[in-house]
Amino acid sequence: MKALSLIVVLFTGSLLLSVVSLFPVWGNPHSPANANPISQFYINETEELTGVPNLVTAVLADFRGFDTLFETVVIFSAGLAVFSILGRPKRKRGDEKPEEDDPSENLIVIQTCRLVIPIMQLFALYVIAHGHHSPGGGFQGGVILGSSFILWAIARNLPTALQRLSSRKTMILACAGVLIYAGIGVICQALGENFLDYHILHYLLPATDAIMARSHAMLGVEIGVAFTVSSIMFGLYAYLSSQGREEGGL
Amino acid sequence: MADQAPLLILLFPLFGAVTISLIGPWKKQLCLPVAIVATIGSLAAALTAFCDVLQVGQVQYFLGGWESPRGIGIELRIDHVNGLVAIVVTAVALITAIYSARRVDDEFEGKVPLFYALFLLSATGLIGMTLAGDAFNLYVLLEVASLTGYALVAMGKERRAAMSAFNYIVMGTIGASFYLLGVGYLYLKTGSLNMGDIHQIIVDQDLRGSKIIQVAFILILIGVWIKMAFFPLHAWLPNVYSFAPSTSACLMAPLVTKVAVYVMIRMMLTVFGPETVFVALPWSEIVIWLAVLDIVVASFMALAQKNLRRMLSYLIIAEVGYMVGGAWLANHYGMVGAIYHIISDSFMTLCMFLAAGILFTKSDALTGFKGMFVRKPATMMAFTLGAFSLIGIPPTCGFFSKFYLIRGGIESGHWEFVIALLFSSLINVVLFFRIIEFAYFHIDEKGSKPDQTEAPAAATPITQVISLWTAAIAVLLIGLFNQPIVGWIQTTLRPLTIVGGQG
Amino acid sequence: MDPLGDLILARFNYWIYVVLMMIGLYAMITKNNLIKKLIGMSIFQTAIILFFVSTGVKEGATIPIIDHGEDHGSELVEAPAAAEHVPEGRGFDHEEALESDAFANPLPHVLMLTAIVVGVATLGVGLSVVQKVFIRFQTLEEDQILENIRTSDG
Amino acid sequence: MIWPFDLVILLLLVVAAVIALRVRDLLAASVVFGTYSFLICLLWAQMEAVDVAFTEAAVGAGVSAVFLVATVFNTRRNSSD
Amino acid sequence: MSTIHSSLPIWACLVSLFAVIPIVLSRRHPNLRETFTFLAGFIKFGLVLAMLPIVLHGQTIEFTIWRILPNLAIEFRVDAFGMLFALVASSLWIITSVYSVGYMRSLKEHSQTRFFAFFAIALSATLGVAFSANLFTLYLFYEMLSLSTYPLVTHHQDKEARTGGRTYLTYLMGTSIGFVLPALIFCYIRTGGDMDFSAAGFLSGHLSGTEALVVLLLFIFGFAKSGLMPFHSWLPGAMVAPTPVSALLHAVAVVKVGVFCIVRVITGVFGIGFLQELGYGTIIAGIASFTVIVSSLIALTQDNLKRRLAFSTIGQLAYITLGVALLAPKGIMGSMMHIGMHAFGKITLFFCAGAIFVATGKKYVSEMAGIGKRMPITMFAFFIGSLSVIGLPPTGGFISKWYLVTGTVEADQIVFLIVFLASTLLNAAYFLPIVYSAFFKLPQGSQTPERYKEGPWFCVIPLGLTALVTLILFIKPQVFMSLANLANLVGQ
Repeated sequence: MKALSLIVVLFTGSLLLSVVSLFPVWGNPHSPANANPISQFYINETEELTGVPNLVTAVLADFRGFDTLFETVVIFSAGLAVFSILGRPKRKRGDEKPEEDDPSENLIVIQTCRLVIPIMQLFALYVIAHGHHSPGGGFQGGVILGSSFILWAIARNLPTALQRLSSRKTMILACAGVLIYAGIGVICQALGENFLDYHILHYLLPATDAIMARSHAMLGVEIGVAFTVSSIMFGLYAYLSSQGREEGGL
Repeated sequence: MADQAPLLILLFPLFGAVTISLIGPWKKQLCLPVAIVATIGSLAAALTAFCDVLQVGQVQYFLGGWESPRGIGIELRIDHVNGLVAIVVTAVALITAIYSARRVDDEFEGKVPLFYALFLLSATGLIGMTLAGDAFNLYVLLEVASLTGYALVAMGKERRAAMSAFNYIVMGTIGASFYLLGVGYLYLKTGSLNMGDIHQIIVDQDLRGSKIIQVAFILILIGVWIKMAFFPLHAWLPNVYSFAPSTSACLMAPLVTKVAVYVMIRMMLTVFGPETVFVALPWSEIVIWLAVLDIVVASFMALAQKNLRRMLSYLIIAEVGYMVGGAWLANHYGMVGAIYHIISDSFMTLCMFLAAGILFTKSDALTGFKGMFVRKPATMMAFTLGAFSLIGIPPTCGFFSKFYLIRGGIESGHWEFVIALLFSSLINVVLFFRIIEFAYFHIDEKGSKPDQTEAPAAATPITQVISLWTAAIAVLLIGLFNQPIVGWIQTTLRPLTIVGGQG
Repeated sequence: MDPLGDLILARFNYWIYVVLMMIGLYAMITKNNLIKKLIGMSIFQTAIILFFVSTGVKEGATIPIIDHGEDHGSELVEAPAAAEHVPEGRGFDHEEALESDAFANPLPHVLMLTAIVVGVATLGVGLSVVQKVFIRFQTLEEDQILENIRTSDG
Repeated sequence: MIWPFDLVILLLLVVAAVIALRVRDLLAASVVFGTYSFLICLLWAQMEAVDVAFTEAAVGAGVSAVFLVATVFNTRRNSSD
Repeated sequence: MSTIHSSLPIWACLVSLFAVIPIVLSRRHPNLRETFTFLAGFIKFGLVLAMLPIVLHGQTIEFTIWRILPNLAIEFRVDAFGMLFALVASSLWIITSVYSVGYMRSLKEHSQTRFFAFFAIALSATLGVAFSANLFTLYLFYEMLSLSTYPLVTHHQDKEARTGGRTYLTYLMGTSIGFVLPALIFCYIRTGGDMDFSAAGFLSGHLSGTEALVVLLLFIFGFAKSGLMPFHSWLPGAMVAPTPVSALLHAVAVVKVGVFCIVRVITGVFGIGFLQELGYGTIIAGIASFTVIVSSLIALTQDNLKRRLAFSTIGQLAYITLGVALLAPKGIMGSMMHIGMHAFGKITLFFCAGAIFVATGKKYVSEMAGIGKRMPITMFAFFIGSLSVIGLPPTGGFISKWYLVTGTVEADQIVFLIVFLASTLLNAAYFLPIVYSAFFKLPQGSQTPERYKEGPWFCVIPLGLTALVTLILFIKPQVFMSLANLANLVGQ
């Protein structure tokens, strides 16, 4: 078995290595990938077309917005998958009371978290909102937001965190995220353009031209992504850390 | 609205899934209606889009309106072939949704909304895979389909479901990653992700000989072969389909492998182009021999099985061999046969799995068929029809796909493939008449009265009977109307210079 | 640069990516512990991400964010300069550098954002399935699980 | 000048990967995997792929590791290989 | 010769198929059910008769049902030969159903509804074969027949029936999928879809010598219903079926369909001329005559009456193949007529066997000494039937055999003449002793002849009828003869 798999792996590796020598030299700006009109277009035209200086955000949310929509859907379905795999009949409401005086809880840790978590969340919001101009965007911000809750769950215990963000709220938020994203696309359709063709939105948004409409719409979808990602990340943690019992935790 | 149809095919199930997961926890009884409405809408959209295709030939839908320069945005591209495949996928989803009505409660108690949401998302991913015109977008949709698929399998009550789901995850991820890597190599060499654009570049810069392109092709092939469980990468499939909940199996077994096959054909025809695949590369011989091996081995394995769904799973593997072999015959009719078989086999498999789900709720050992004709005549008749189709008895659709495949094999002089096809249909005769014997005999031991032969179906919910018979009748109709279907397929294939005889 | 160096150093990323991929693949196939398999899977995926990102790198280019600090023109002036930094013998031709040479190719980055997210999603689902397996079989060692199945199913 | 840095990280990556797969303590493996992710995130930052680096830092080094740890806590910590 | 477009043939074919519905619906009232069967039978026969004059005028009736493949359709064409066969089948169906009513009821068989339903389906398949205008349609109905007769063969649903059914399906499906289907597709490719039977043969000129030989053999052995050795053993195996079914199989539907297909292949697919220039006639003739002799020899050794009849059937079928393979007009005419003549003769014999079984429960020849005293009508009919099968006047069998023999002379292949004569002797050898011992011997053990007791009238009337027809056919073979003649004229 091991020998066979080793052969398979080595075969694959040699297959891949066999062409490495033909690759364009690392960092060649004129390699097909870089010199291709498409990437040229992205770099040269993006800002004029969308008014978003962060090319990655622009390409992510606008040119290839469809990918990103389904990327969000991937997260969403991952959440559904984990809930469906680990989910089990819930216990009665009463039991979900957090045991306030848990001897295992460390005061210092808790206080630190009280300090850190707001900053994390603030930073997360900044990352989401400022994704147009600096690295970051819905995913990164969403993950940070989610991890702030995870941190709280680790510091205290899961039920306490679940009080803040119960699994049902998680689900609603996740759905909301997808709905926001897809909804913006559908609005574009309703206004007579193709799905996710943001520029048409300037009919709706006051005091914007087509370009700014794109920019704002991107912010909108980023927020949608953030909703889904943050809630699902926390949901995943909640289920994985408790085998779906949504109690105790680490 | 017609020009939006291509997208709506995807949006209906997507929104359906979101709606269900929103309202599901509160109103369980709304899940099924929403799912059915979503699939119906999707089917309607698919039909509309196909009508457009019939008029204009090829429909392109540019997401975000990024139409030029080519490949700047993401595009959905529908021609006659994947228009048909999309219709098949949506139809199968609809039928399965109807079938699921009375089943989900005991198969996924407490998780019904989750099931329907995953169900619809899985359908979304599969539909997207057929429509995508962008290599990377296809990867994302593939992952949607895969993740939901893993969940649908892992929800099974069977003890081994979890383990088979895990193997499925590992294999599936390897496959998807290989595909992604292949796309990466393509991107490295061509700098584009749009399928049509890549093909253009390959042709213009004459990259057919390029080793990087060839490696990319190999990687993509390995990826989709894992996804479609092509020999020798088939190990994951039987466990998955035999331990999955029957409702999940009814959605996945017909579609997953077929869509993967379609992706392979799409890659061969529209990305690399037949002139690369069949002319520049010397592999078709090897692949065809692999297909022959696949058919023979899978048939023997099927013969060895004692459980119905396991046996059917091995048959699916054999059918994959048909399609891969047909596609690689480098012959017009071989390709037609392969594509036609995608359509027909989806419905055959659906029919069989629905019947399996209705006949057996717990253990599906073949011995359980004893006297089944008496207990569930209607179901058994549909089952027999599907069996005839798998054997390839006219005028069911199975016969015609075999017909075209064999024709392609003979025209391209690949007798080994022809013989393998005939061999497997003979094996199928044995397989299914063994079952039919079981179901038909063993009445006299109980000394039954003559009129008992016409006893009514024993308490099969009407929804299940309807779905089953829809599938069975579809099997017949696809066979009878194979002319127009094949005609449509050919309109797409003709412009491509597939080596062998042009239709 | 000597051909070997040209083959190894100039394409070092690609070599490493292949190595990482082989490691990951090998782990996925041969490791006995399910969690180890999943770690191998993640490494496998990151290797592919590494490959993609490497295709988008441009020597002497900056991050793909158009800086508003100075006006766009100066970028134009700077871009060729940036391209000049390239050491000799880096093996590619110096025709006139385009403006776009100033910025890294954003497309691979976008794709890889998606790939990373897909990766974590897969990991999450995989881990949940692992826990399910543990609940059912009380072990994570593949051989023990198979043994267990064999004994239970006779 | 940037080259040595690059090479070093790449080599460290391989080392980290091997360690993550070799250690029998799954908790350690998870942590090492986190390191691995962090290294690769550095690599990307160095390749001007800031967004990717950011995401990897948050997702790979952060959440994935946490998920792994959570699972390890719920299952067995020691592995046969 | 002119062609008429009319939907008559398809109705003639479908009527029994539609009859299934009322038959199943009226399952609770046997009499009503049987009424429907007879109704369908008479309508069918009437429709066939209605077409007879048209065909006798040398016209053919065509009807296209469905364009299934590029320039290939499911299509009906009624020509003289098809008419001949349809006439035999549809007329015998009525008689057989009369008989089966008596048989099934007096033996209290179970699930008679299923029996009659599939009986009807099998009949429509048979007519479909008879009327099919091209090879594809033929194949379609051929498969339909194999499948629809399976429940009949395995009617008893016991172990024996299962094994019999297995051999039955293995041989028929195996050969049809393994041999016929590839040959069919090969022809389709070579001729570009034109598969209509034509005197010239649609394959002529499309195939090289060796290809033609391969395809020919694939067809000859592929239509295993014709019972050519070595693909014959399903026929004895199918003996587990109730006697009416055996009668249907041997006389009306299955085996006749087999030889019908072979005659079609030789006259319509390859064409006499093509085969003559290839010179493959003798090969088939050789196979056939081998079958004739061997099967007759085996028949001699069989004690079970039905098995003996079965092997005699195999031999008689080989006659038909042999006659066609002579590629001489007379021989072909003889074969075509023999389909009809043998049908009546053999069905009589089977009815008798069944009647004996119903009345006395005896299956073996050795038990049948002195039975002639007990059931004289039956045994006399048996005598006539055997005369016809042996080919002696005053029965129809004599005429067709005469033509066959003259055919050999015409093709001046004396070898086959000898084959015919030898087999005739053998036939006599395994039939006449039965009759002799039945009339002129006493049953073992008892000194006094048993007293008169016939089988149920439902059984006796039909066998009397068929025996009568067998005699009449000697005096008035005009219908068959002219039909065969017509078919032959077309052949020239």
